[in-house]
Amino acid sequence: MAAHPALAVEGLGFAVGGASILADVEFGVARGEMLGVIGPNGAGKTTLFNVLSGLVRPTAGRVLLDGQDVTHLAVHRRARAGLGRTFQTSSLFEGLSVLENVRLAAQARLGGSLSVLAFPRRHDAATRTARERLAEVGLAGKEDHRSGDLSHGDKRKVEIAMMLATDPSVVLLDEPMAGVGSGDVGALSEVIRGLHRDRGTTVLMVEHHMDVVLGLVDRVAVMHHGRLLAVGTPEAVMADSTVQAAYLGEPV
Amino acid sequence: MSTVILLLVTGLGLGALYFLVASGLSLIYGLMGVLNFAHGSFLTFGAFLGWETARRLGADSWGAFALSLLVGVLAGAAVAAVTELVLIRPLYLRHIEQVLVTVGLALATVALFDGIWGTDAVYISGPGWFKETTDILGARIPNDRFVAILCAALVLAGLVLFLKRTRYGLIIRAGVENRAMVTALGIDVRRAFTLVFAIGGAAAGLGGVLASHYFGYVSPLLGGSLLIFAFIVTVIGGLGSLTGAAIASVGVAVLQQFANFYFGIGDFVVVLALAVVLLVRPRGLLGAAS
Amino acid sequence: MSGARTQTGQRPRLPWARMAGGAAAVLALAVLPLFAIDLPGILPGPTYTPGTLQLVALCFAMGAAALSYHLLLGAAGLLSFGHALSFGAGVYGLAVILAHLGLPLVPAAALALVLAIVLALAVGSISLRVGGIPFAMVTLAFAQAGSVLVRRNPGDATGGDEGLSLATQNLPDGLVGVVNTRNLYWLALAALVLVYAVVLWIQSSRAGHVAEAVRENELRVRVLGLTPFPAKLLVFTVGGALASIAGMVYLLLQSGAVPRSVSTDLTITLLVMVVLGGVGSRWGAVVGGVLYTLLDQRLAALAASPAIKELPPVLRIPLSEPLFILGTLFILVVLFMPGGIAGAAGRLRARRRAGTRAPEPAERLEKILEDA
Amino acid sequence: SGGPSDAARTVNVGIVYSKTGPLAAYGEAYYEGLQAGIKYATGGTGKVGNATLNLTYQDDAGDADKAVAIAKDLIGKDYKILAGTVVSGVALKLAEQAAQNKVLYISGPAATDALQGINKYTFRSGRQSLQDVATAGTFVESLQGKKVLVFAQNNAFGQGNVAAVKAVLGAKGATVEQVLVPEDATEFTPFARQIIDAKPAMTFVAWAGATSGAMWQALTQQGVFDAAPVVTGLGDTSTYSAYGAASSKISFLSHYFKGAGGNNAVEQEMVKDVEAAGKKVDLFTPDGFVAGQMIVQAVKSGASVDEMVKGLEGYEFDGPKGKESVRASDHVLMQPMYQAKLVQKDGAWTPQLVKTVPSDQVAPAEKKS
Amino acid sequence: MSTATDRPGRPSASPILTVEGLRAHIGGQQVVEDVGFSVPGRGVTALLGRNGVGKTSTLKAVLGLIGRTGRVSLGGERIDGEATHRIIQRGVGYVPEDREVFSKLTVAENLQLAVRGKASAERREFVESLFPDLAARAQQPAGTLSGGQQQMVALARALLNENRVLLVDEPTKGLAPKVVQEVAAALETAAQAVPILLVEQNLAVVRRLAAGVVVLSGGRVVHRADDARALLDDEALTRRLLGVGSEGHGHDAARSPDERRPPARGAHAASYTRSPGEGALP
Ligand SMILES: Nc1ncnc2c1ncn2[C@@H]1O[C@H](COP(=O)(O)OP(=O)(O)OP(=O)(O)O)[C@@H](O)[C@H]1O
Ligand SMILES: Nc1ncnc2c1ncn2[C@@H]1O[C@H](COP(=O)(O)OP(=O)(O)OP(=O)(O)O)[C@@H](O)[C@H]1O
Ligand SMILES: [Mg+2]
Ligand SMILES: [Mg+2]
Repeated sequence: MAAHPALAVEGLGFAVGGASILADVEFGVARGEMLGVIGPNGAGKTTLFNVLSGLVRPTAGRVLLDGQDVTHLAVHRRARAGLGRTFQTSSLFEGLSVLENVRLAAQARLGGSLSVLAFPRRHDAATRTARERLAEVGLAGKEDHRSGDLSHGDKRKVEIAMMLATDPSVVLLDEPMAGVGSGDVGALSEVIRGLHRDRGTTVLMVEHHMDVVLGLVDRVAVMHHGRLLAVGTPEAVMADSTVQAAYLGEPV
Repeated sequence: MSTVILLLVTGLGLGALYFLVASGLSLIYGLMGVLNFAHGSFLTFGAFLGWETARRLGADSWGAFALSLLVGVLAGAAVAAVTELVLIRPLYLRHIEQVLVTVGLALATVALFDGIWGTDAVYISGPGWFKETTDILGARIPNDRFVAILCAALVLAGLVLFLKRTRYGLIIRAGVENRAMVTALGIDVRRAFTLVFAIGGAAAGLGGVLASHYFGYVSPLLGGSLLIFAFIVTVIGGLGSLTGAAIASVGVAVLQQFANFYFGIGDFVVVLALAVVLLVRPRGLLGAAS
Repeated sequence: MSGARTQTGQRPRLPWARMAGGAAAVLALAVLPLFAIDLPGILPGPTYTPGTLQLVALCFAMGAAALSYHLLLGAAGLLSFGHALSFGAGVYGLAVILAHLGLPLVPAAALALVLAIVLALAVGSISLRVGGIPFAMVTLAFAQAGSVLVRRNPGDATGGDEGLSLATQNLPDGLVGVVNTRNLYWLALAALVLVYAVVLWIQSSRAGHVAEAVRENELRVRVLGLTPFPAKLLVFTVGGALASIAGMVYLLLQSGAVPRSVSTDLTITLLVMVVLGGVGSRWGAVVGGVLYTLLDQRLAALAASPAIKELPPVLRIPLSEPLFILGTLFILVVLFMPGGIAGAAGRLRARRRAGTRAPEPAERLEKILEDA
Repeated sequence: SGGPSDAARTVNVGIVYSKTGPLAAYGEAYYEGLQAGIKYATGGTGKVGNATLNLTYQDDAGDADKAVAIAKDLIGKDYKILAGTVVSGVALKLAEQAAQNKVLYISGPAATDALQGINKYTFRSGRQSLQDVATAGTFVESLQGKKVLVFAQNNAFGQGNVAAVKAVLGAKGATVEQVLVPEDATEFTPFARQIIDAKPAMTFVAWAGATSGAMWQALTQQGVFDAAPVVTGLGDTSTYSAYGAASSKISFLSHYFKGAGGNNAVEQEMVKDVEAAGKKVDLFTPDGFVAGQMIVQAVKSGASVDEMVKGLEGYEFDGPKGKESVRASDHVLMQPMYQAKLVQKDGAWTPQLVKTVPSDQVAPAEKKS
Repeated sequence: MSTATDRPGRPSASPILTVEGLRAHIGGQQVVEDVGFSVPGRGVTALLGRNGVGKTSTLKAVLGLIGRTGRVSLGGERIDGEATHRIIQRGVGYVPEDREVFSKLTVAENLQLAVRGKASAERREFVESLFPDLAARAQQPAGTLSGGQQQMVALARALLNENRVLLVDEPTKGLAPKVVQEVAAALETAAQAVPILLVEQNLAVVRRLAAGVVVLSGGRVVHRADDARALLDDEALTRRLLGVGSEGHGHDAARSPDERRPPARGAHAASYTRSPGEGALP
């Protein structure tokens, strides 16, 4: 089992309308590892996540989840196989309450979501989990708000709570901190850290806030023009001059 | 042979009518996300006013016909513009409710026409030339078909140019997607929407007058009878795509003619075609991917 | 009200107060035929008279139909233009079975129900492969095919335009004849309650919640590891089955089937009813259905009233057209009562307990057209 | 036989007809006729003996739902006599109610043959398709071995006519073929060609609805009239302009038009009354008028529905169309029919009587109920 | 570049935008309550606050994108009660929070649409030089752009016009550090010509750009100051108002390379548990 990485891609490529957006991307993430994915805007990070989670089919290469080839598996199957994700721009059930959003996620995890004989209850497992997760991301008290009515930062938090509720073994976080108020970044980083440290979840995280990345991840993968520029320890990567030029840039 | 020609050309003529209705529908839907159930009423209204004009001027002169076309166009445009201003605008962004308002309008207007012009069909006649036929390879084609085809072609060309070339086209396309943001760019998007409705209405009005000559009558139900096919055509062609609507109009009409003539199941076939197209290609022939 | 409940997270079981209220209402309706309550203008006569009972029973049947449509539109956001097909399946299914197979009522109804379910399953599993307007149109297509078929009168089964009259010899005597309208009334009421119960049940089940989530954001549902399709198909099929039940009651009430009960107009009518009542609200749908039917049936009387005959043509012509009044009324509701009757009620309630705002069901509908 | 009781009484009569809706025009003709009929049959008193007639008028808008609801309401209010409706579908529903509740029902202009002998309680005050068709048959002397083509819409009305032609003219030795046009077809040119290709000795056109204008134009354009005589039923006044160029070429069979009755006394009464009310006599005015006569006859015959039925069965009377009678066995309304042609009179097409076909020549085959 | 400053009759010192007693509600819920502040005639004014306090709503209310009451005046003239498009036409540029590009239109069309009247050639050049990526993708549907690229389009749309004031909502969200600098620089340049009201969570950017500052909480103004740095330097105050030690999670990219050198991760991580971003302090 431990032989193969939790998530691996081989010679991954994706192109639309002639434009090549990903080209032979290749890496593996060990179980329980946290990999930061950075790179200039338009480097292909989100696209990579979309390929991994199955929203788009790669035009080349394979995606291996826990050693299994899932390249042609439907989105929901991968999710069941333990792959969770958040979206760069929040994607919620806007018409439903915050709690209901997370509860659905929790129920999906617990199974029996499609039962017509079981009814959601105020104190059933799913609801309890949901409340806990909401508390974790600091949304306690907003359970009954219509999620569409939340501010952007709060929507991001719901995203993360939903991801937590599905209790995935591998998660893809696409800019979890984007738009989150400075005051809450710390707390959310803690949530993610806990996810990785305490539950041993394998995490891939796209994030432009360098110190968040550096503070959390074991290794950093740098993408540029749809290719993998470098993978390595944060120190090494940050030191890399190409990375600085392409991504961090020089101070003005 | 002559039968096939007959079916083809008359199919084209019918397609032209479908398109004149569908173009407006497609435009309004594609640009404003409103499925306009009242479109049939725009058409009927245009037809009635066209007829009122023509008969006052002596129905059989070309002048009267031309004028009735004009009146039909104006009537359609006017009633459509008013509809947009009074009913659609207050509900902007509430697409379903906009649709519902048009449903209500359709109900009310048909009843109103009943009240004004009576439930009986009014039989109309146009320039004598319409009643004659032109011989194509042994098929006697009624002349009014050609007029319909010509008008439809002109309308298609005009609309496509309007959207491609004008800034209005741009505003409209943007406004459909995110109205608030367009205003936040300092543009009064509402005017653009009214315009779209007016154009759609004008096309319907024109279609109305032509249809009344094609069918030989005007009645409060004239529009409704065409609307259902116009819907189908619009969807098959791809919501919001004019060229799609044009292609589908011709395709559907011709298909219908043949199926009707040889198997008597034209409507079935059309409905079948709709289902198949949508299942194979949900966004229609030329519809933009959502 | 349900609108609000669909918003807030988990749906607590109905508060006892509301259940009691509902029960009381049903009871009151159940004993109506035993009293002589007179609502001049609204009802044709005192409540015990057959004419009135017939009218009210018809209202129940349509209310039930509207409720079944609510399950599709309000709960799962499925804008179907083919619901009349299911209703018609009930009407003609039962009529044809009674007329041509000569089964007694109960087995005939059961058979008709099964057929309706099979039909809904088939149509659903095809048309649900697309969403938004395409879905609406595919369902419309099927419904059209259905109504064409009925009018074509295949094998003299459906009676074509002239329809099919009820084979009363196969019915229990208690359901035949004006003297027994009362029994039909109770039957209709029972059907309405049944439909309501089933809708409530489905909506508050887990699957119901998933269906709601699908309405909001289908992609997200899949990313959670759930499959939208079964949830949608479930709702579509149950909705269809319930509609067919409403249809059967309707058949018994009208003691005959007419092609209109399979026509697109009927679907539109159902849509109008649901909107009148307030999309997303169960009781709203019922109220909408009842109200519409009442108006539709009674406006003719109003239009014929001398008060209108006196008016100048400008007013008389439109006002003597029932459909004109109905259409205008509908427009006004949509314009000035967002979320229909239930929406208005919700806003009132919201104003009382300020803070969390009552949702306007209409908002949620935008989702439906988005994927078009 | 149990004549009316001497005590003064009111007899409630419920009239269900299309005041609004697609067939409102027919409804109006029926209504006006009925007024005149009642007036005529009661000598203007509105009373039959010492029984006062109380007529209630209800609008079914051509919608079966409404009609049934109305019927149940009236029956529930103890109405024993219902009459009216112009829509076949609705008429059948009302006949059904009449049977279920054992009340008298006198159907209006609805032409469906399905009403013939449908049940003991149902009568009709108008004509039926079989009578139309039989009239068509009288345009050609001998049909033996001739080909008759029926050109009709593929709906109940059209199919009914095909069946009728097969029954009536087939019986007279004609070979009957049909061209059935899909109901919602809008283009008739190709079908017109089919007629020509079929080379019939006579074409019978059974067409209802607004598309007839286009249909006739197609027939003219494709030269159907040059091929063989075309027979069709003459519609109401609003359709006279629908035949366009074909008008003068069509041989019309007619149920009724102003003057068809040869201005017999009753017809004159009817015309006088209707025109006094500022209305026009039209195709279905006699149906209303006769309904009035039959209602009065029913009331005369007794208070119980059974007595009324007895009184109507075999009832012979002078109607606006001439001698008419109710056939006891299956309640067919025996009545003369007409051959007519359209002629230009000061700018407008107006029907002109060609020949009156006596009622026995167009009597439908008897059907035991 | 712009001639906005030498517009006659408007002393650049006096406030260009003043807001008094502004109230706004969304769907019956009060989200802005009695907000008042003014934007001076030059430089950047920062509008800060935690998530959901009403920053975005305030901007929208000013523009009339949501129902509002209260006084809003632009260069002395009342503009509350005016339709959004009129307000914009008076010379207000708006960069919305969630980009709101027209996803079905191409990049070129997006920009073309944004131009009011005609944009001077140098403006176009300035914008192009700022976001070369966009010029390259002119014909791509904006919907297929990456998050950052869309943000660029949103900025470009505002910068293409000659404005009297810019309302910018979280312009650096989701941008790569490098681009963050570029955008910061761009805003800096723009600010020389036109005053800016800036909503920003990235305190490093705020520190770099902002002169005045307004802090919201619960839909009300809780702090107003003419010197943003003073606020950011005051640990206690920032923690109270924004819930962070000054600089928040200091955005390294906005600072010099040697500052950016990460400390040993352990230490860095440890620093997190205390107060986010402190580890990043010089
Ligand atoms: N359908 C498409 N057609 C053309 N180009 C596309 C399409 N979809 C994506 N792209 C391009 O692919 C590139 C990668 O996009 P992606 O969203 O993955 O970038 P990203 O790394 O997530 O950037 P950001 O950090 O700004 O979110 C972008 O340049 C985008 O414009
Ligand atoms: N459409 C809406 N309906 C109801 N309430 C809303 C709506 N949009 C925002 N709100 C509420 O208004 C308040 C302010 O929202 P706003 O977006 O202005 O906050 P913000 O300061 O911009 O937060 P962020 O920094 O996360 O963007 C929040 O509490 C939010 O829940
Ligand atoms: Mg991205
Ligand atoms: Mg914001």
